Amino acid sequence: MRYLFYPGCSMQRTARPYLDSLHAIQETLELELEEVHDWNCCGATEYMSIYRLPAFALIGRNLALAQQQANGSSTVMAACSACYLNLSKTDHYMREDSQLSQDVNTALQAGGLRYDPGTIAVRHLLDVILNDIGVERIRELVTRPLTGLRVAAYYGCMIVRPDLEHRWENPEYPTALEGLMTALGAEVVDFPLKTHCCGGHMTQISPETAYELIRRLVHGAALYEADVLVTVCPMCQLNLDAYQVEMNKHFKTDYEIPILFVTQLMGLAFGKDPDELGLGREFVDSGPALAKIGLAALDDEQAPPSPRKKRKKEEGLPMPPPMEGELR
Amino acid sequence: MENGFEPVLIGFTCNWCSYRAADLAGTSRIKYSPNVRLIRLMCSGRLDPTFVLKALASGADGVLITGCHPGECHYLEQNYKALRRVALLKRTIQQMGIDPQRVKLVWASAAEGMHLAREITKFVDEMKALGPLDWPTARLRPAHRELQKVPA
Amino acid sequence: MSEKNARERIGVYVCHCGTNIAGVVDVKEVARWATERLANRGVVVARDDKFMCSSLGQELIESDIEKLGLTRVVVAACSPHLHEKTFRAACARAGLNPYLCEMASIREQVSWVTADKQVATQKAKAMISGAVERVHYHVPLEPLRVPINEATLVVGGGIAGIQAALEIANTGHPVYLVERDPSIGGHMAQFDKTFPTLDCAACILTPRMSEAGSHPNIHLLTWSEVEKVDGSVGSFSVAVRKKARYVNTDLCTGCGICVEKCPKKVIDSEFEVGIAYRKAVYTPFAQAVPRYPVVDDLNCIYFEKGTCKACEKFCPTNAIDFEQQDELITLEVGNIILATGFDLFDARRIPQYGYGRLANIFTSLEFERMCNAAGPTEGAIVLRDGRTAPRSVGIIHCVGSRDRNYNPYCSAICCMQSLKFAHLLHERTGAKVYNFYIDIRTPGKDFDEFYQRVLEEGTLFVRGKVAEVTDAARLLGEEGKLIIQVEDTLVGRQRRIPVDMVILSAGLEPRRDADEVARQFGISCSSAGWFTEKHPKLDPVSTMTEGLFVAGCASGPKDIPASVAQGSAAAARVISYIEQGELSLEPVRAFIEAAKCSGCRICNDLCPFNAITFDEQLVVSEITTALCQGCGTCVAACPAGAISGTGFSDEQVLAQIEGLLMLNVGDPTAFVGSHAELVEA
Amino acid sequence: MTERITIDPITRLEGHGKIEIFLDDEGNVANTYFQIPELRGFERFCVGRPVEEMPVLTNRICGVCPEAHHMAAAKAADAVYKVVPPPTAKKLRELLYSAFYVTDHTTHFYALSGPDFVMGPQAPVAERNILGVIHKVGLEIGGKVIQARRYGHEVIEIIGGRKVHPCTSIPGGQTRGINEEERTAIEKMGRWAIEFAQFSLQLFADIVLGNQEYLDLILGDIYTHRMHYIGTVDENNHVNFYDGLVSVVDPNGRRLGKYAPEEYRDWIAERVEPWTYLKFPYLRKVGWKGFVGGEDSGIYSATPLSRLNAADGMATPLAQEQYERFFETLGGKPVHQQLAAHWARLIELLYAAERWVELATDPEITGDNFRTVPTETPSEGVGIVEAPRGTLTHHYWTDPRGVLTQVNLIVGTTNNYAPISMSIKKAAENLITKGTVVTEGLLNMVEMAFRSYDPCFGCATHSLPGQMPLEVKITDARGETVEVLRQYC
Amino acid sequence: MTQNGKPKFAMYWAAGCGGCEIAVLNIHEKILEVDANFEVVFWPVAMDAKYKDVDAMEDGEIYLTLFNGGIRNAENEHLARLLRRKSQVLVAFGSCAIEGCIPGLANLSSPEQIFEAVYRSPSTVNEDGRVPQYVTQVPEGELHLPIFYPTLRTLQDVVDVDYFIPGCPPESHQIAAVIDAVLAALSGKAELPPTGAFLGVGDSTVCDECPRQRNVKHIKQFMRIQEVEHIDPDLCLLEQGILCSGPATASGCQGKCPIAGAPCVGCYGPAVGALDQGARLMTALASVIDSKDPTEIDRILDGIVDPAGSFYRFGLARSMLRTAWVAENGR
Repeated sequence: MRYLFYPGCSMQRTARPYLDSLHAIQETLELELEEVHDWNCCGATEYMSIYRLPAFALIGRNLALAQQQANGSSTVMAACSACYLNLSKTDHYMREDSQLSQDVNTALQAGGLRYDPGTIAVRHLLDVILNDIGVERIRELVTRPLTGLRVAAYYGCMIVRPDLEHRWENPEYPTALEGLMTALGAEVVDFPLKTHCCGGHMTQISPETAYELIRRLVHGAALYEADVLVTVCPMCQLNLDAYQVEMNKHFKTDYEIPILFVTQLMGLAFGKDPDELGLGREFVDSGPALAKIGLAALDDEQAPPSPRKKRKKEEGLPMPPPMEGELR
Repeated sequence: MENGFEPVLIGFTCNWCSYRAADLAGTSRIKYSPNVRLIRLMCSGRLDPTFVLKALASGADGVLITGCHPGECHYLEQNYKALRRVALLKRTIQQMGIDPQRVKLVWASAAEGMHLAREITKFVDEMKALGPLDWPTARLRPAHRELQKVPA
Repeated sequence: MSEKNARERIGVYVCHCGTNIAGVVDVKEVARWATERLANRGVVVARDDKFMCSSLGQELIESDIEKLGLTRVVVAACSPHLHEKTFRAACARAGLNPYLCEMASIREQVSWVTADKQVATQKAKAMISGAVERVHYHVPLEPLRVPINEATLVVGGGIAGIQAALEIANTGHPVYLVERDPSIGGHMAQFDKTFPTLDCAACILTPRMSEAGSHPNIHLLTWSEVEKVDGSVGSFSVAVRKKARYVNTDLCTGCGICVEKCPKKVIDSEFEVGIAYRKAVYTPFAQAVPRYPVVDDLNCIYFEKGTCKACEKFCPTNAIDFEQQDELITLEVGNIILATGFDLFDARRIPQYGYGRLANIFTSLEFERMCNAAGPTEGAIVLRDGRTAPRSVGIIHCVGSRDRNYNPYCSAICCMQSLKFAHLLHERTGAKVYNFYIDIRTPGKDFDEFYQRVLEEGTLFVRGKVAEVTDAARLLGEEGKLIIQVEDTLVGRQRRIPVDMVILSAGLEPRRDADEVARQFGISCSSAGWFTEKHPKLDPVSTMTEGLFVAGCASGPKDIPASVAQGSAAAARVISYIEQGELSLEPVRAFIEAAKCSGCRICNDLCPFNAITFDEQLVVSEITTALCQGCGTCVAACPAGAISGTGFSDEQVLAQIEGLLMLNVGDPTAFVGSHAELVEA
Repeated sequence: MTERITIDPITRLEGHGKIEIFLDDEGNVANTYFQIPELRGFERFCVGRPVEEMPVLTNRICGVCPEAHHMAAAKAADAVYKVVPPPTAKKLRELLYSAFYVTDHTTHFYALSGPDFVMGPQAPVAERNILGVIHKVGLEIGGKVIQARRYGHEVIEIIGGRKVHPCTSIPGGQTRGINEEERTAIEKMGRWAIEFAQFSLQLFADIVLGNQEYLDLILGDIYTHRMHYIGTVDENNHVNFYDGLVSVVDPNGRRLGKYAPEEYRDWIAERVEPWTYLKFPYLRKVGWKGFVGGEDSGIYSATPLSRLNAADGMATPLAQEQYERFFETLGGKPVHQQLAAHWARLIELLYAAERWVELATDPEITGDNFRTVPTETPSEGVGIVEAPRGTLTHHYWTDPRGVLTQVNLIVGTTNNYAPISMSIKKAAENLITKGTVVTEGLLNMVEMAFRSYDPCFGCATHSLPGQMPLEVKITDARGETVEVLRQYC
Repeated sequence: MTQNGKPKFAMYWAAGCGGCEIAVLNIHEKILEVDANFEVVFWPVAMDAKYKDVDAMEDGEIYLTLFNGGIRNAENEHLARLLRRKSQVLVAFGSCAIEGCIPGLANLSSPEQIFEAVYRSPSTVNEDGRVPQYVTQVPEGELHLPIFYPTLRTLQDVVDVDYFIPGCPPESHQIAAVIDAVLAALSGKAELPPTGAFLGVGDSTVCDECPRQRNVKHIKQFMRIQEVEHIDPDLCLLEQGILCSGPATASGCQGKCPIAGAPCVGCYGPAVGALDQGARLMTALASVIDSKDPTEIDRILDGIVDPAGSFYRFGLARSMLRTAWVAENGR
């Protein structure tokens, strides 16, 4: 499968492991990624709320470049949720608002570019993995099942909201990433905060607010005894990982939840070498968790029971069974 | 569009939905283009492409086919047959030099008098824009002139 | 031009309808035109009259038929849906076959919808011309008469079905009542109290159940399902599978020892909706009718491992019979009533509400069972742990209803049910109760009074759609609770309300297999999946298929009184058919000319009413006239032109086309021409 | 002239072929024009059709040789899909085709040209027809003739599905094979056909070769034209009807080369004249020099005679004997006496019959692998077979769905249009001198002239072999009509 | 063979392929019967005829004329009118005369387009873009060609026709049967069928004679015959996704093509009484397409790459639309 690829700034720097691990598994997934030439910043989360038109123009340029470059593939894939949201928002709003589309294109003209809204389909890496490659295929590719690894599947807020192109079955409470994780052999823990905000740029503006938001998530993961929290967004990873220590200081807590990228876990499951996947570069050490798979790989039985199993007591009223086809 | 051209259109209606929609349009005194002359069928599933061809061949400039909304067919699912027949018919007549726009399928429930009236007027306007369906088609005219030399 | 022309003697009658038509259409001119221009098309007389539908108008037609020997009649007036019957009757009175009459709807389709008088007049002419050409090809028809078998099949043993069965049985006609569960009673049997009167469901239902069970005219077929439906109104033949009970009902006394002795305990996901256990051999509930138990062969140790048979050993009457097989029986009935009821919306489909993940979230039905004195907790309202009583409870309305992600419709009963829950909670636990609602809908008798009462009891109402129910505590006092995140639209702010227990007022949905059943019986479902009635207002218990009726929730959410009413209504319709003894049907039907049929089998699967069958010996297709509904789809589909349809034959339609286009008067653009001038002018 | 223009177009058009003879001031022939007034336009209306329909559609170009078009179309379609039919399919097609040749050559010899010899060129036209032949040589032979045609058509129906307009050839092979029982029947009929062919050659020897008058006629100058010849040959340069390369020889018998189907445009070009609907093919390499023969004129013929001239021999023993005898008798290759085509035709008849039996006894013929499913994307392809009346070429272009975007056809008889015109001119010159017109016999001679080509304008138009309806108009230098002669069917 | 007192017989072809004549020859010995019972005054394929005599004949002097081929040019029309005048019974013989047959497909193109395709073909050397002219000046004088009509019309578009014998060509056994019927009528043993009747044709469609196994039909995709991996020799071709005209084509041919594994191409025309073969085929196929989803329906219909050509392969010139078209245009 061929896609135009928009990496975005963070993947070049802070989220390097994301990029590396993506490249590492790319072949296995038969993903052909053609980088959008001369792409520029998507404006991240703030810009949009500061000055609308330049923000759209900024992103519009990327779409215009993609349109120019689109040979065969007219899909642009972004791995960063912020980039994804900005790109799809821009395309969507330009489609809806002809005035905006006109203004953006006037701006683009300066660079001899133009973008016709709707020509480029913007999709997120996770969407591609789930819908184009498919969980079934992934299951076949697994060579080192993550048996026993307890994963909290975290989507973040930007990938599912607003779900402009209806790419998610249930934007309120998605369950697809869980499915993917189960396919990798991992054990998915219940994580009701899966689409709650990670704090985003609040870490810069109002750290306290950010800390609270981070705490909630890390606490939630800890509550359900997750070994790692898996994410699909550089921003989330950065906040939850890099600021976890700060947060602990702030609340005098001692949470230690490693935050990994979905591509890293996939890489592990596909038997890739941890270094190749950029593992070990995270602030909160994922060593213990990884060690756990090492062990578990030897003996599957070792997997500890899930809290749900624990909660379920023989006396009292039985719980309803999971829905057919529900992965858990 | 030709000046003052008024197309003649034949419309096929389903006895249970669109014909009643026409009744409703009447009782609610909704004015719409008079160019369409309706024929009542029991169901859009009764629509034989022959009828459409006959109408076009007999001087109609366009044919409107109306039936119950998908899933609401009075006879369960016969309107899907109409849907498929019209789809195939349009492809065929296009090859035969007739603009497929001249055959139009519209869903209208018994409650949609206004909708039907609007669709009829819309269709009439489309046909006005398209101009009369005059045989022979223009592309054959030059040769046609040659014929004058031949005494019948 | 079709050469069948002047052989007929046609009378054309143009109605003024007061000024309704005459106000716009120049009816005199139309009549004159018809006499003149259509004379060579067989028109011998064309008249106009103030009100053709009046007795005077009708007499005019009748006398013309007699005096002028008309063989065909065309009435240009209102829509045939209004007065076709009237004018057919007039023709019949004058000795002309009623089906030789055709109407042109120059009121609904001309005078009322056209502003320009001249255009209107021209269009009227065109339509009459069409009708005249068409009427040539009308043929005398006789309505079809079918005898009605007095036996009736009622499918579904819920309250609606029971009601219908009793009504019919009481008039002395036999009824087969088929129920797929081991006992009749349906959902109502699971309920505790019924709103708004709060009388106990069991108390009012069980007498009806036993009455039905013991009624001499009611043949009860529980633990049975309909397999196949053949035939048509008056003479359906229905194949019913009696599933093996592994209990010989002739010997069983219903003493219940087998249940007692059975070592296998399984979750009762049927009657107790999963919050209690039952044995592998069981009667669904104490007051079950019939009282015979059923061996659940999926869970029975004997069927799993081949040993045990404890029940057999202990049964005093040797009624247990492991050799029992399913039994197929065929019922011959004249009418069928479908009262197949509803399924509860599966709350797990809204994961953010946490049902199935979080222990103390219950569905309405689970709560009904919990409240029920005969239920798993003997009526004690407790948390999932089976002990702790909740101190605060949230009741969420419209779960899966009025929500475009799930079901757009209102489930009708949830508001009142939720209010009932609030009341019961208040009464029995004194817990703090929140109701989360979109709108409160209490349109029934004494409904709103009940609402007021619940308000006064101090139940708290939060207007807003709940976003999520989570156990992820954030604020003080949230630990270990269920937090309901909701936007309070009255206050206009987000709220997090921690509670011990959440009750989801799940909506009503069509039965999982409603589509199949519909196909099996040859009726249709609405887009939501409910059986569609013939007319939502004027014929709510009939379907498009003659002799097939619906009652209760099968055709949409209803409360108990409505379901009961429909049961009676359907019964009334059936009884009237039975009393008539025979039924006459519109003779609009399709026929296959065997000689022309090539047996290509194109048509075989086109009929949703299964009227078309294939004769393997003669290699031709055949149509069962009584089943045919006259839609004409097969007529239009037959590649050999072997199928013809009465009332709407090819000849009729093709002739009408020519007529409408004025080919008969050699002027295809008759009305357009003048209109064009008009435009230029 | 004015008088000419006012001639009512309808009455002027009675008859199908039309010959205009113009005289010069001395009253000698200035020029002749042979016009074909028919056109149907297959090249146009086949565009847009799915390529697999061509074998069925192009059948309808000519009901006399639909099998030829069926084969050419099927082969072109194979080429379009770049698919090679399995041996069984190829053999089935050739078997059908051989049987067809027997039928067709029989029809022509007995029903059409035969009468000229059996009844004599001078016999009254009323008797110069197959029934006349039957009356003369006896019902027994008539029975044989009918038998031969029936057998041929039976084989065609067994393999091709129908007697006329077969339907079983599709891209990649055949829709069905034959079973042992059918094979036996086919073989039996084939053996009979061989005997019949030999008998026919004997008949020809007795009646024609044994008759000096006829020999002179054949060897006479009127029917002699030096021109190029083409015909399909197998890898041994033996005559083959179904498959191979097209061999081109010049008037001296020198082989200019052999071309494969896809190369046909390097060799063959067509010329348009405004006064006829039919085009004039000629050898592109040699060029168009007008209606003249010889080394420097691109005009060629494609008849049984041409095929024998263009080949080095026949692929079957009995036919080979006859082949040798043929050239011995007529003084070596190439033979330019066009009437000899009748003899050549009978030699082909024998070859066809022998091939028929060869194939019918081939173990692969009853194989059940008679179809290769195409895998390539269809694009372009050429198919060539030898129709009895000349090399038949179908050339298709399709879109990736295999729907035709362009079609080019060079049909059998068309190849011989120019030679026929020449023969007509020559006949005219021989018969008209100093304004004296030998009206009697003119038609007949002309007719015999081009009957030797067995022209089937059914392919280009719709008239049947040898039954070319004629109108000959002779106009003098002043434009006055001197004479109008008509030969109607 | 000109004994007097015998009814006169003629056969003529216009714009056709000659296959009809071959089909008649294929009645083999029966031909002698014709010869014995009729005075054959005009039958190109079997004998030389004296057309001048036909010209000179009284109107209606010929008893029976079999006319095959369509009306493509002025001359065809002239002969049609002439033979109509001279004949008591005029029979439209074969698909061309009745419905235009394959050449009728030309009615989808204009003469200009046809000329372009033929006289500008890739193998044609024609720099100056010559096309045939109705009138040409040559050094010696002027040459004429008949006018090529803009459309191909059928016999009944030009003259009244008494009987129709369909097929491309009519199957010989049917021809033989018709001849017997006519002979019977002549000898007073039987009545002639009512005028306008179709002769030598069954009253159902090809499926009636097709031995293939047929089931309830659900078409999920249309296949091109060459694409089908394995063609089941006993199962209905349509059910294998192969477009087959059998269901909508008059029987009488004994289902030869489907028996031979090839789909029916529809040469016998619509079932007797059916108005428009293409419409019948369209409606039948569309009815059994197994989908309710417009996009999927479109996908399935894409499998029919040439609807008009497939549904009106033989009947285009007589199709309902084209009839109107010819009426406007052909005369």
